[in-house]
Amino acid sequence: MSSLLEAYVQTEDFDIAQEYQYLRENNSECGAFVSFLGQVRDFNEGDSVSSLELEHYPGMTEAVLNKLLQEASDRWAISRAKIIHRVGALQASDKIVWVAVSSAHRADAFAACEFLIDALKTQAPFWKKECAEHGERWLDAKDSDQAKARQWMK
Amino acid sequence: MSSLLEAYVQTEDFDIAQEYQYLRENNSECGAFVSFLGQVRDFNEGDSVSSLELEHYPGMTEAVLNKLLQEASDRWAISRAKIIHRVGALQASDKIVWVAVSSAHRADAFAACEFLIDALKTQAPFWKKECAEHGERWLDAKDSDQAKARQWMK
Amino acid sequence: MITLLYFARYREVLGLDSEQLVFAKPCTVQDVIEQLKQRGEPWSSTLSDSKLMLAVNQTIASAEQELNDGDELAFFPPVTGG
Amino acid sequence: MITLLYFARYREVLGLDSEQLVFAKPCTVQDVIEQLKQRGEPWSSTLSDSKLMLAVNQTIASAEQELNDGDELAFFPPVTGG
Repeated sequence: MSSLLEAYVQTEDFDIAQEYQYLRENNSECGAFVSFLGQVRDFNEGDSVSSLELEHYPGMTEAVLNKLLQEASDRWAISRAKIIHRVGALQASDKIVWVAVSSAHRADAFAACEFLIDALKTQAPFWKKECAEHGERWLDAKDSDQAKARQWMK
Repeated sequence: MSSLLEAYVQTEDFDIAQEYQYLRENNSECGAFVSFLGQVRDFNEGDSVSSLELEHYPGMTEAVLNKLLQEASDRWAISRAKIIHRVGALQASDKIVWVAVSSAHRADAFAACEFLIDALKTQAPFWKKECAEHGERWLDAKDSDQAKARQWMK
Repeated sequence: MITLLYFARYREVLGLDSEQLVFAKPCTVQDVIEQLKQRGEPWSSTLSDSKLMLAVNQTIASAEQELNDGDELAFFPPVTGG
Repeated sequence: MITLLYFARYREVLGLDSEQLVFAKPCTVQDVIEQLKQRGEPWSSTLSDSKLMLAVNQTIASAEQELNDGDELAFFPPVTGG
């Protein structure tokens, strides 16, 4: 049985109830659903963040996300997986990213979901610019993200 | 900052949108939300399951779930965590269990969420009886669940 | 007097979910098990189950634990929730 | 002719998101970088960034990669999405 894998890059918000419906509909052979939601935090390194601008590389982003979904599906027994990543202007507490995985077995769902967000953070061409009290600045990539991504390397 | 930890054992269904609202409301210092949903599968070991009866030990169940939440909060930097476990009669595709965790950091949210469901599966006094084509039977505990739970031992 | 509770398949096999038991101190969980086994089947085989789990006052316990008046002793098979 | 793309802070510093570049084969990504650096600042320091990342035709590439007519070469800093 091949997996149902989908990735979306969009400015629009998404609805969590609808995303769970997508995961669960006609999917009663799956017992386990794991999801990750990332939202805009109202602070980052001590500075109060009022908004975020998310830039991406159209085309390459979708290609990378689809490649990661395929890799997750190859490595773990998953039934469905979906990534949604927003771009454009976002405010504190806005949703940024959604990664949801269904599987017959919870360990596969957890591993695939965490792999996807860790790999996305270091491989998918998105860039965040923070608009805080003291002006705008592009975020620096975190070494801790690189370290997390390396843990998944075979 | 102390964590907000809640456990519920109930016959009623729960609403995922509402649970996400609980996690996210006035919680903009948290960037990461990880949730696990378990639902009744329509098969188990080859036999078509039409319904499930979930029994528990009132009092002890809540005590165990609260102890596990406290342990998760002691081991990882989490902000909120909630467990909902249903009891009574459940049908295929019904939700059984919800474990949701918020944190400033995704690795903590993933670890705490997976720990909670793994530990619940071996420590919380719930028992499943399957009503399948060929009659009723109490489920046997799985060795794989014991193995997963052992991985979290310090 | 202690309260005994039986859950899941044990409750069904024994046809009983709880009972009160008079006991003489000192008494361990194992002493209670031996006393119950003397009722014959299905008690004898049920309480000989190698997977039998015990809780005293809602906390997992071992068969060596001493019991006190008013204690709640529960017998159940390995848990299968989640 | 190849298409050059600049993202995030590079796009802002260079004041440019894309351009077409005429090139003579054989030509590697490194050759293009050297050619762009000769424009002076801010090109020189931006393209000397030790964290500079490259993609050729939307796939991560190294500076040694050879370019062909019609290729898309993108320059960007380490990614920070999610």
